Amino acid sequence: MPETLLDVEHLSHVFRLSKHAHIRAVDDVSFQLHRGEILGLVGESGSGKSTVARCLMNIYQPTAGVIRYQGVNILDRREFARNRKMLETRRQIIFQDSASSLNQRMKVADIIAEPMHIHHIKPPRGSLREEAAYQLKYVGMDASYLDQYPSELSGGQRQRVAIARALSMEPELLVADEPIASLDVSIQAQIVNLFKHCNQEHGFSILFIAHDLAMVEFLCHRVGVMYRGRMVELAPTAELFGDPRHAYTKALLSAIPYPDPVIQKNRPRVDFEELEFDREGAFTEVTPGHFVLQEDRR
Amino acid sequence: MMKQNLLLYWGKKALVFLVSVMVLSVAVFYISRLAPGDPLMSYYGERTEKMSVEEKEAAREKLGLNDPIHVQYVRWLQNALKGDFGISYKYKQDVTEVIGSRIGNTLILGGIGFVLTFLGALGLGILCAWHEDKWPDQLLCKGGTLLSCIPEFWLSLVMILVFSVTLQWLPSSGAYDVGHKHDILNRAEHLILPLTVVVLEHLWYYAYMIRNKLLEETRADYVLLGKAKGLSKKKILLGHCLRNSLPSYISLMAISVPHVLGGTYIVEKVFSYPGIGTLSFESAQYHDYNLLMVLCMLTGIVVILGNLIGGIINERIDPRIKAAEVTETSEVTWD
Amino acid sequence: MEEILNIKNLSVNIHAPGGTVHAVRDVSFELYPGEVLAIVGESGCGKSMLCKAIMKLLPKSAKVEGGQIFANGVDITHYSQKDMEKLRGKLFSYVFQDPMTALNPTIPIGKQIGEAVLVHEPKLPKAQVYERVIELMELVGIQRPRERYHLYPYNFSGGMRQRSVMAIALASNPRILLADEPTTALDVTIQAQILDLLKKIQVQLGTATILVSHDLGVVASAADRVAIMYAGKIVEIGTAEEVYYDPRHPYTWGLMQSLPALNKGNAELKTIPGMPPTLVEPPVGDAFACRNQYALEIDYHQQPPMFRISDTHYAATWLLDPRAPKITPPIGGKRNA
Amino acid sequence: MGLTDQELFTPVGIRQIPEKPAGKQRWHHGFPWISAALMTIIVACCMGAELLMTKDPTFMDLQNCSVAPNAEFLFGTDTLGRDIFSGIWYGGRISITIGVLATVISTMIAVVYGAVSGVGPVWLDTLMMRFTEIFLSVPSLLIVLFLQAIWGEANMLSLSVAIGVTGWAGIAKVIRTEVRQIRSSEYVLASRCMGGRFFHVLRKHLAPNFLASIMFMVIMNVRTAISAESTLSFMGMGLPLEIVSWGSMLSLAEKALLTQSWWIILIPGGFLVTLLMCITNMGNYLRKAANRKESNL
Repeated sequence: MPETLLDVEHLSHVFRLSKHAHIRAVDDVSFQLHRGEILGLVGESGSGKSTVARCLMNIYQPTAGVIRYQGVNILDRREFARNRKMLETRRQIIFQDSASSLNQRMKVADIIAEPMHIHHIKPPRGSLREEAAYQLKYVGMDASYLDQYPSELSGGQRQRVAIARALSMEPELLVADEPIASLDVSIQAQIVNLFKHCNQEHGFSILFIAHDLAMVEFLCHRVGVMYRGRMVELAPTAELFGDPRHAYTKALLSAIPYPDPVIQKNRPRVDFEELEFDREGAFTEVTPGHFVLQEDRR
Repeated sequence: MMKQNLLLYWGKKALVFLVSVMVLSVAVFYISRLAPGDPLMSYYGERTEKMSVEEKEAAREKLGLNDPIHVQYVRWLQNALKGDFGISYKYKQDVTEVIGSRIGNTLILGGIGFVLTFLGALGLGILCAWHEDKWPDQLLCKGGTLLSCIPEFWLSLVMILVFSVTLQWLPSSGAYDVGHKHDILNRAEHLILPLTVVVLEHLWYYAYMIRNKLLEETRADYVLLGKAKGLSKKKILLGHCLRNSLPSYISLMAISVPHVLGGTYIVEKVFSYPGIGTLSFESAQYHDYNLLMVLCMLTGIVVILGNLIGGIINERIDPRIKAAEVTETSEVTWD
Repeated sequence: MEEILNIKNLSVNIHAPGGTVHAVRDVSFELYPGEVLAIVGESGCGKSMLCKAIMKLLPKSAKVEGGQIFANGVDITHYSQKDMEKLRGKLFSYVFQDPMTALNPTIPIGKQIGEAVLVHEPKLPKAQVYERVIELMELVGIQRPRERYHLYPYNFSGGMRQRSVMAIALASNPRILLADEPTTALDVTIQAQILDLLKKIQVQLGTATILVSHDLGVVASAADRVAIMYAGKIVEIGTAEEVYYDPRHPYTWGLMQSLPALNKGNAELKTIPGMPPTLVEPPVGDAFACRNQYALEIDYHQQPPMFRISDTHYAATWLLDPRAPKITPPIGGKRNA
Repeated sequence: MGLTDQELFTPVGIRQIPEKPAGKQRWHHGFPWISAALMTIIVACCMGAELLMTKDPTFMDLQNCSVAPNAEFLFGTDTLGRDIFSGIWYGGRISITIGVLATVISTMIAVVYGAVSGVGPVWLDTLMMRFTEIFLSVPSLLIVLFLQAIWGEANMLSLSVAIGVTGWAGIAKVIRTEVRQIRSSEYVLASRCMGGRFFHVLRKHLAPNFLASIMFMVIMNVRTAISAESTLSFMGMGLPLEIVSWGSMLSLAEKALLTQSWWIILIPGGFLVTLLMCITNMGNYLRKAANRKESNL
């Protein structure tokens, strides 16, 4: 049994919008992330997958549930404070490429060096700048980009810079929140390869959040499917794609367009009616490692 | 909306208004009592200096100035509710009478100025948006920038210098010539210059506002869809863009009523126009606190009303605001 | 068959402060009645500009610099905006990428569709307009249209809004539908529904469709013919089977190879190295040369012409020149699901 | 081309083509050179007033009241016999100082208020923004008037404070919006996840980003403040006659109108309007530097 790096139990997060309205953005979600694995989290927009990521990073304080990182309950203020430095260096997050994902007024060198600067880490390779250059080279860019601003880079390059910044702390857990969503197909492939490389060569564990199921199938070891704040299915990749159990997963898989005109045009599609969804079901293990949200048969 | 909800809505608004006015009156009262200078001065003027200590004490007692300030406020409020706001020191008259004799003049100047500004700005704004970055737009923008840099009082001075002193076409001061109080033509003649200044000073700000709002709208995607379905430029600009910008423009104008009025105050002063504005300056200069207090209250009430009306227009006309409410209450609650 | 739209050597330039961007360079293609032509390319390859140029919806800074557009056999290249107003909606319509912003938020949906009906039939009585709107809403799969007629866009979900946009586009029975990334902003399950709708309409009304997308999967599900665009040019065009099973341009190879669905079992995805060129100063030769592992010397000197592979299949790469060395395509052939 | 077919059709693979640097927008694109130069000249002359003055600007030469511009009095004299040419530079310094001082005060209040509102909880933010809106809709001149009436005789400092405390609301609103936006932006989230404390985020991320966006507001505030000073002094509610400023020079205008002494009105006013215009043009340039989307119409 591989070591459990991250243990999420019954995580719930409710956003209060006003006196009368609230959203259960995340509702009773439980999963484990093992050391050295890539766990995919998929779902449509608003399904709560980004909220999960933000709870894991202590950006949101969830309404209920427990998150343990290497046995440390990160939601407990005192435990968090005691392990603060470890948590801040060992966990890193990467966001979707957007105008606000990197500070427009900082140079690439300063962006990559920011975490080292914050934690006053003595750079192993001499100066902060050389360290930044090393990390940049690792993600496939040369040192000439050090003095450029994010606005002068393409989307794929900006995402590489964000990854370089995260890698500079040599983290154990990388939370990637839709890292390839706004990139072109050929650039997506480059970034996905980079993630795969990080995982295989350096053993980083990755929580990979995406809505592109084909990429998730290629990259991840296990996949969790979320719908309206609930985790509806969690299974090893091959099993999930080969033998989906939940109706929503089936609909989702049948909706992925396959890049082949003959196959795609003759493929049956499964519809999923929102009304069929029973959010009060129990998340049960049907076969070893394969969890499904099942109807509550009280 | 249900009838009961509607009642609740207006009730809430009325309550907000009343509370605001109360808070305002407390604030103004306290601040004016904190002001330096002997309040006796505002009742007895020069005579105060000749009064003996005992006389002063007696006068204070009589006026209730020795009571704690909240007692004074309550008394003021009681009198005010009866319509008694005290006596203006300078005019030796009831404050209400002094203001009553002037307010009509200000309403004429400010009211006409406001309507002209509102309509003119709308027209100019649409014109500019229609010809974005072409010469009419650029010319108007340049002219507007220049106008916005000229302080009102100086524009008034230059107007007087040119049209009254040099060319002698128009009168330079007052609301009417002596003995012509009811002569409309004479009044109109006196109104031309001040009105021109009031409108010129504000016109551009609002025209620019509506221009920018319209241009912001023309950048929305639905404009492209409108074009793609074959709508003409006129239909898109007036039927879609203007329709979307109008609620916020109208509510902006409602909030701006005090600004236009504030502008007329300065113009009134330069043209010695007998209105509320001139009165405000005088009351401030002569420490005529009873008068100043009521004038401040009046301005404050206009501000509060403007804000309220602006808010109501925004909430009730623009479906986008309702949209925010709907998404908050019904759509997202999944449980 | 007589073509309904014929684009000849179209070029579009955008005059930006940083320099002139050659967004569309020398593009030619035809569209036949009742077919779906997909234009595939990455962001910035000029596919969206191309569609906007056809309907003259370009922003002010963009200009058609050369070429001709024939619609129904008529040269509309120099039509004014006034002339275009008569064609838009009637001859061709546009479906936009983002349904969240494409509708006017302050006007009820029914009224917005009705507006589109009235554009070309201004004298239609109110009751008939209403009936036509209801009919259109039913056509695009909006259930209970009479109830929803008075709703505002904010009451609608993304998929419903895109259906409304399509109802607007179809209001005057256009002969050509330009769908610019119609499903990109939507979730996968909704995307599948909208694609189904597109196909249904195309069969039911026989509308010729130009489907712009970056997603080869989306294109596979709807297209009869496919054009691949790169750096402002069409580099390969052919029937869907030809392009998917027998691609000839190295860029098409690269695109297909980078798809995870076609990479099952591989340790890594194949990628196209580098980035697309900025089109401020396009390279002298083939724009793809500096990312092409099969590049020939001539690619760095001279732009390739369109080589004919079959009557329907053309590609712009020097590899198809008889003098070029033979290269086995790294991808292609029919697959089994 | 001196290459044979065989050479031309040799596979060469990927060849690095030196990347041309992307065309950066030059910073002086559309820069208002004339306004900048004029402003520099006026400000420099006012700061070095002593070097330019031909007379004592406060000396009342009663033999030479309301003299039209001539060789001795370049811009003429006012109704009290003071030299306008000297007064322009000397008074300009006071006007500009008040403008800058008032803006500094406004900006300081605005930064604190805006930041608190931007960082604070939602109820506080709503309350504070409601207050700013009401404050904004009160004509600020009336507030200054009220303050001045209470404080009595004005001097430079009191006038600056009075103008300063009425002019912060606009800037505060912009700061609050910016702070809210930047605070929820992903680079700030990332920085906080990496362990960046409040002051690190403030120094590295918040300050540099919102400073740029409030520059326009700050510059426009200088304009408003100078304009307010002149209006108040003209009304007799600002600086007294003895302290020479552009506004107090213009407060003699009513007498000047009677004697048709146009120079007393037009010359100081002309300088005032020119300076305000220059400042406006600079401000507008800063605002336009932020890129603008294109019209769809």
